[in-house]
Amino acid sequence: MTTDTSQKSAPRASNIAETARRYALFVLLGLMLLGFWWAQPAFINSANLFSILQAVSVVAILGVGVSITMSAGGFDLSVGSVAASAVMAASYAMVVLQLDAVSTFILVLAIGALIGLANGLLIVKVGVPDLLATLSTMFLLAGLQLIPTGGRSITAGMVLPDGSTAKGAYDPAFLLLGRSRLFDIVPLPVVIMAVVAVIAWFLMERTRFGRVFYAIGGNETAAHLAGAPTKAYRLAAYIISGTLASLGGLIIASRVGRGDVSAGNSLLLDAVAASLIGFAVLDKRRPHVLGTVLGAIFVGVLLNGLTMLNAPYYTQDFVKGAVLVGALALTFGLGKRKR
Amino acid sequence: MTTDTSQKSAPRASNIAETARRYALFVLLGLMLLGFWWAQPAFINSANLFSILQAVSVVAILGVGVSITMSAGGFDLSVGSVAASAVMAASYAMVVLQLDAVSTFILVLAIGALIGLANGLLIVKVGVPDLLATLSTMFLLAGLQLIPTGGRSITAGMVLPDGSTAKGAYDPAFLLLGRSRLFDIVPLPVVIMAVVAVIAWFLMERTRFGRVFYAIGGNETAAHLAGAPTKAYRLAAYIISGTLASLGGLIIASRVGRGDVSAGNSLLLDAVAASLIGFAVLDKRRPHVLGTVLGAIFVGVLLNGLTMLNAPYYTQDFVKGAVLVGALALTFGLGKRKR
Amino acid sequence: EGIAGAPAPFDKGGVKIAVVSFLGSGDWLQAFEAGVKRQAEALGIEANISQARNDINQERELIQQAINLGVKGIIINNGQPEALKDVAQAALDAGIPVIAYDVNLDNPKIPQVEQSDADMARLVLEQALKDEGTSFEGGVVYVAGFAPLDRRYAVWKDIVAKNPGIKDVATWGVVNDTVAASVADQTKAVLRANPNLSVVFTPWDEFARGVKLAVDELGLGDKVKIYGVDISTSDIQAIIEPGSPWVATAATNPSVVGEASVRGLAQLIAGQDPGHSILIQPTLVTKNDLVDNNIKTIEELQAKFPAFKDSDAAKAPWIPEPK
Amino acid sequence: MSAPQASIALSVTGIEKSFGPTRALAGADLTVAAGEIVALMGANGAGKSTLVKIISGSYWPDAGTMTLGGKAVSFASPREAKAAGIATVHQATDQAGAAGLTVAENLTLDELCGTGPLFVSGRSIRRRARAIAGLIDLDLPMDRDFLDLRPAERQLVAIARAVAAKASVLILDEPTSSLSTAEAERLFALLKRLRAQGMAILYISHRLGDLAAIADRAVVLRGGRIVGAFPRPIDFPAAVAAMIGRPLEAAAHGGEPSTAPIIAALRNVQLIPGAVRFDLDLRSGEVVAITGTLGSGKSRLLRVLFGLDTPHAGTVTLDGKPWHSDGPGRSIAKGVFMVAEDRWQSSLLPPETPGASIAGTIALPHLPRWFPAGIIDATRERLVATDAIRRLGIKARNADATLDQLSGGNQQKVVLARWQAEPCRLLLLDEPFQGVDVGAREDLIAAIRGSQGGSATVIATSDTEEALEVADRILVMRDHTLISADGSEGSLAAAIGGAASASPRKLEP
Ligand SMILES: Nc1ncnc2c1ncn2[C@@H]1O[C@H](COP(=O)(O)OP(=O)(O)OP(=O)(O)O)[C@@H](O)[C@H]1O
Ligand SMILES: Nc1ncnc2c1ncn2[C@@H]1O[C@H](COP(=O)(O)OP(=O)(O)OP(=O)(O)O)[C@@H](O)[C@H]1O
Ligand SMILES: [Mg+2]
Ligand SMILES: [Mg+2]
Repeated sequence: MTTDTSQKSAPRASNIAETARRYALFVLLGLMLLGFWWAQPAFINSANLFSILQAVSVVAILGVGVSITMSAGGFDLSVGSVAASAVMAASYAMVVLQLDAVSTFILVLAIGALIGLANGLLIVKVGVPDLLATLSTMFLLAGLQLIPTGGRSITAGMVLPDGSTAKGAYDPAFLLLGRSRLFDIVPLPVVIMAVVAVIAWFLMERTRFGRVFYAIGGNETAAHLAGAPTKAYRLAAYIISGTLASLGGLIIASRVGRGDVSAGNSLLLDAVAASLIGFAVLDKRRPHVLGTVLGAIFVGVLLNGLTMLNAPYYTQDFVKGAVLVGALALTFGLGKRKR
Repeated sequence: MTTDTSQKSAPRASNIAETARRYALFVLLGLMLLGFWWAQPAFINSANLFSILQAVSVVAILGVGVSITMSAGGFDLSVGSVAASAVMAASYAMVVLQLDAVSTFILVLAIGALIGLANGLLIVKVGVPDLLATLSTMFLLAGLQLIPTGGRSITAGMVLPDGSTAKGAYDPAFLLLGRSRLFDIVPLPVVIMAVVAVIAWFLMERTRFGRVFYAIGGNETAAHLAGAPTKAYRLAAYIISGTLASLGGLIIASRVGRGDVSAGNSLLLDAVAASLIGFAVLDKRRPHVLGTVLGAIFVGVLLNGLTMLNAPYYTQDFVKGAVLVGALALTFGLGKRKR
Repeated sequence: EGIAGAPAPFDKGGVKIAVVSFLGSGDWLQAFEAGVKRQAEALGIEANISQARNDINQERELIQQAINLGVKGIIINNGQPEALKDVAQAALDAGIPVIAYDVNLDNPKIPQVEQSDADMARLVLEQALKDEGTSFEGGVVYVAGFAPLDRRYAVWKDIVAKNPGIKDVATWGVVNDTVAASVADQTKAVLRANPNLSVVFTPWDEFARGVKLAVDELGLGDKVKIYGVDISTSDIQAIIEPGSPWVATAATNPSVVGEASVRGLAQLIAGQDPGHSILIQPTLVTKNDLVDNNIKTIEELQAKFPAFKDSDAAKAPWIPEPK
Repeated sequence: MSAPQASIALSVTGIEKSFGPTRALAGADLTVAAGEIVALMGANGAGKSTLVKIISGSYWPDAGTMTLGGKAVSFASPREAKAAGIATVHQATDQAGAAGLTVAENLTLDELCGTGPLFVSGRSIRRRARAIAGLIDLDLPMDRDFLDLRPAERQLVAIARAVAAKASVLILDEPTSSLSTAEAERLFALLKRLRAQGMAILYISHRLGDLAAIADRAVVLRGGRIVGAFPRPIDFPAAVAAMIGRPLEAAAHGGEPSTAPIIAALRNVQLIPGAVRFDLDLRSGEVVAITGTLGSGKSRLLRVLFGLDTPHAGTVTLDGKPWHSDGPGRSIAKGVFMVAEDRWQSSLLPPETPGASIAGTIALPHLPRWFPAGIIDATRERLVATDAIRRLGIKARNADATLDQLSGGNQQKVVLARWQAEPCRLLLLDEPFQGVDVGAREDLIAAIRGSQGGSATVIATSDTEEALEVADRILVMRDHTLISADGSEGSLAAAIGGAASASPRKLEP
């Protein structure tokens, strides 16, 4: 059945525009690196570059989770508060329950997975819309995480609500997670981020599971009719997202070394921003892992460079927004697709 | 060709479930009111009830804007920062530019509309996805609003970045907006909220314009082919949302009496929450104005009651989340539509 | 359950007050509220405690709500005068006495409890001048818009202006959900850009923790010194860590602030005058103090530094000591 | 029922299914033997698609049993049905594939969603997709987004997937609704080959010509029950009578070339670069059908007339004045209406949207005219819709029913009713009778002809049978140009005969 194949005579100009669109964010990133290097030579030394990666690692890991739920047509608003809860849970496990690093690690990941499961069940079984379900979870966790300690942050020697003193402390082995370096140069969180990114990228781009996630996001009924157990996949997306968020929380906990009280809202926004910026990377116009990680790095470079140049904190937000708008206008504005 | 009219034997049980679903949130609200009244008689006095309405007025107004963009298939993440910017702009106009109440009011609304227009153009003309465009605007404004004052809050007699002292002050007439009461009993912000809600409800539910907004959200191509100027409508949705957000900001400014850097932090999430809860009201499963306002009131009653009962702040978040989950499970879980 | 010999209404008990805080969370608030509860219990007061979570508009609503609830008195903890003056006046008009901590409501009827941010900042910065001399490269972690931080930052500016030898090379800071980690990331960038930076003033302990994290990660513990404000158990542990760059901090005891506020309000309710200004003196705590006295927790600090444990502010013979 | 000589592959008995108060199936029985093609006939809303969805595991029946190859089965999901060897092409082309995925990925969707190889790459998927496409000689750009495909191409992708599944039972629910004769015939050849290999095929179509070409046996569904079975040679008039409850009158139109005033005229129009230029006059009161193979440019011509696309060259006039529109809104205001080819994408709203009801769907384009003040009067909408329901025999509970509750053919009727709700100058219908049963088609044609006051109607259809039935004049389009576009040229039969490479099928009585 003949259907005229794509016009072969695609004009050269549109090809250039397309290439520009594909790599716009890479080029911008390159320019930023050069610009900051020129303005502040210390910017480009490898230790600083690894600092940047370390700074963005948590956001990138959360962002990967968000982008996986997004690719399956959902949206996880609870990642920020799952990460915050994970910080509290890890601290509670060690300081109050006196668990060791490994048990804490496993316990917290399990909690993250469980929260993801709860999100997923609410969405898939009860039929609550994604945004609504994860928003509820977000509020629920923001409160729940503080109940065991009565709103106090968790540190060694803290006084518990019942008046006794906590006997445990952070396991030094646990602190390695956030503070040690591979080969004395690559911070462990960066390694974890890289591993997560590679596995997630492989899952989403190189296995059929990934295609099914995207198919569900594109047209759930079609995927269901084609034989995909769509509910199981959507459940899985939220479990992955919850687990990754708790992994992010573990990294924060091990860096900070205490159970800090916070709702994790800014983590949520940064993670969502990273995965949304990812849309523009390679001109995919859809959530994807590589884009998310690049989006996080993009913002991280910007903030690090501006800090080095001693820009006041509010100009950082402004520049972040302005660069975003610019990058987006570039990607989406350049010869956009015709309907 | 026979048109078989509905067989009358619709099972009664499913009707009850449907009614329960429709009014679940109303019933829950009623129960909450009764419960708090019982636990704390002061809860139900009219001054307190108006306090609740006043407390939720800004969130409800912003939520209405969000729900209008949502009904047109978009999403405005920038409402919180538009409101915050409006607070700063209003203060700047009066304290630094020495404008009077009326000019300030008009100026700030115009700024809000302009930001909405910018959002809309970015989305409609440049083709940036809604979430992405409004997220950028959000970051942009978060920084931009602080630049004129170098990150300081705006108060009468403040020292400007150039070293001079601001000569203006808040116009007392402006403060009436947030602080006066109609008939000495209904706070003006509540009146404004009611007016906004009624107009928006009428627009969205009773006019053809509302129909078109929803049609665009449901299927933009279909709306376009049916003759709707979809781009103009989407633009309008963002302009409305921006204007309402700046109206919310004006109310905050007149209540707070200064340009505060931290004003409006949680507004975005609360407004989104209100409009999402609205989905469940009357079992509409879509954004709608009445639901949004009720969603805001619902959360307001909950928080006010819990505060009166002296619940610690973290249990408030927890209860908010738990009640949400419960209400949603009730609405969506009760005899959901069959495959 | 009243207190024998106390003035009305405390002789009968059952007095209800409201405590409205601007802050939303954190160790300082926890300790403050613990102090409030302790003193309130001793007085037979039922305290309704609420937080505005950094939302000034919300603080107004909460005060309004306290009026609706018909409490006998209100403690306003932090906030901004422009937003609160008229509601505070509304409370007074309703016959409810008000006492304010760390926010100047500019009303002769409203006593002010103050910990003097300026004094705290000055105490610790003078220690810095003592340790480091009057010429060094310094930096400050600061985010505008938080009243106490603004006041502490003003002292830094003042000291820099008065000491031409001090070079104020960088200002940074961020307030988000992971303050310590984010400030650490920023600090690393700053320290790389300014290798000679030797003094960092951190007007909030959360900032100090972030800077410490960065200094530790870069291994600059012997070059960079942190002068901070505020103290808590986890702060003490951060300070006494071997090689910790955090060498001094100035603080008042938040529990004491809470206790004094309740005492002041109780006097107002009883019709007595606690005085317009109730001052809580800050204490300077250095690393050496802590290490030499083997202090590891706030409780031990209170035991060894009586000035930190208690304040005579707003005391009256009929008011029982908190337990 | 004719006893099939081969073994029975699929058999269902006593299937019942209700949607709330609507009883879609009331005890349906059906058997399909291996190596047999069974035509399932039935008016719109008879329950055909519902039966298909039950067999293929997407609906759970209220009652009834099913055997596959002699073994009792029941499927909780499409996945189970697929695993058991049932492949299905569903009627709704909006469920044929996933947007955001490429054509190649959609061709291999069943394998990706089922039990294909775990590790995939763009290359491996394309290779596999080419093999699947090859089964039906489908040539599509593999990297294009599925969203950008035209409905006919989507339908072909779905067919290719089902054929590739190597199932024992193949179910096709109106697979040719937007295909042209040539594509359809190639499909029939393939189905015959599969039949020879012993596959059991259940085929649903409203195109009697299709059924005549391939069916071994026809069963008629009515009111949720099988009301007739017709072995080969199939007596179609009787089957149609059983299906719609009355005999079908053969329609005949055409004849005298019209001399009525010209409403729209195309002069020297070149649709796309390189195409041959052509002229076209559309006169008041006439119905013109345009037919041609897939991708020949029919839709594009209609879009040009509607003002959605501009021609590469040439002029278009409407009522003597140059015609260009800045969007559908203006076109509609000028009295140029278009029913686009894909009803899902072009007309249907999700059920929770206000205005997704039959009344709202019909009213949407007419809102500015009906309610100039802006305030909606729901009774007026409902009145128009109720009238349409009665007139076109739309099977629905009432005017407030949402379109997702209607059968495919009834959805199409609502879409047509929308554009008949107001008088117009130029009515453009792109594949208007997709999935509409023969009886209803007759009613619709009568309605179109009846409302032919001062307007011209252009119908683009890939089905020549349909074209013959409805039009005064048939034009054939090939390579984006009109062949025999002269209106004055002899008889209709000659116009078709002299044109396309595909030979027209004869209208079965
Ligand atoms: N999801 C649903 N909700 C309510 N009613 C439905 C639903 N699906 C189908 N129906 C009703 O069931 C009946 C049978 O529909 P079905 O789609 O099976 O018809 P069909 O024979 O395929 O018709 P067509 O030829 O028009 O495709 C119709 O009256 C339809 O309105
Ligand atoms: N500017 C152009 N240059 C070359 N080819 C084009 C151009 N515009 C459209 N086409 C191609 O011409 C074909 C015309 O498609 P159209 O939808 O009009 O055909 P159709 O006859 O309606 O086909 P169908 O039967 O699939 O509905 C499409 O394959 C399209 O890709
Ligand atoms: Mg059907
Ligand atoms: Mg076509």
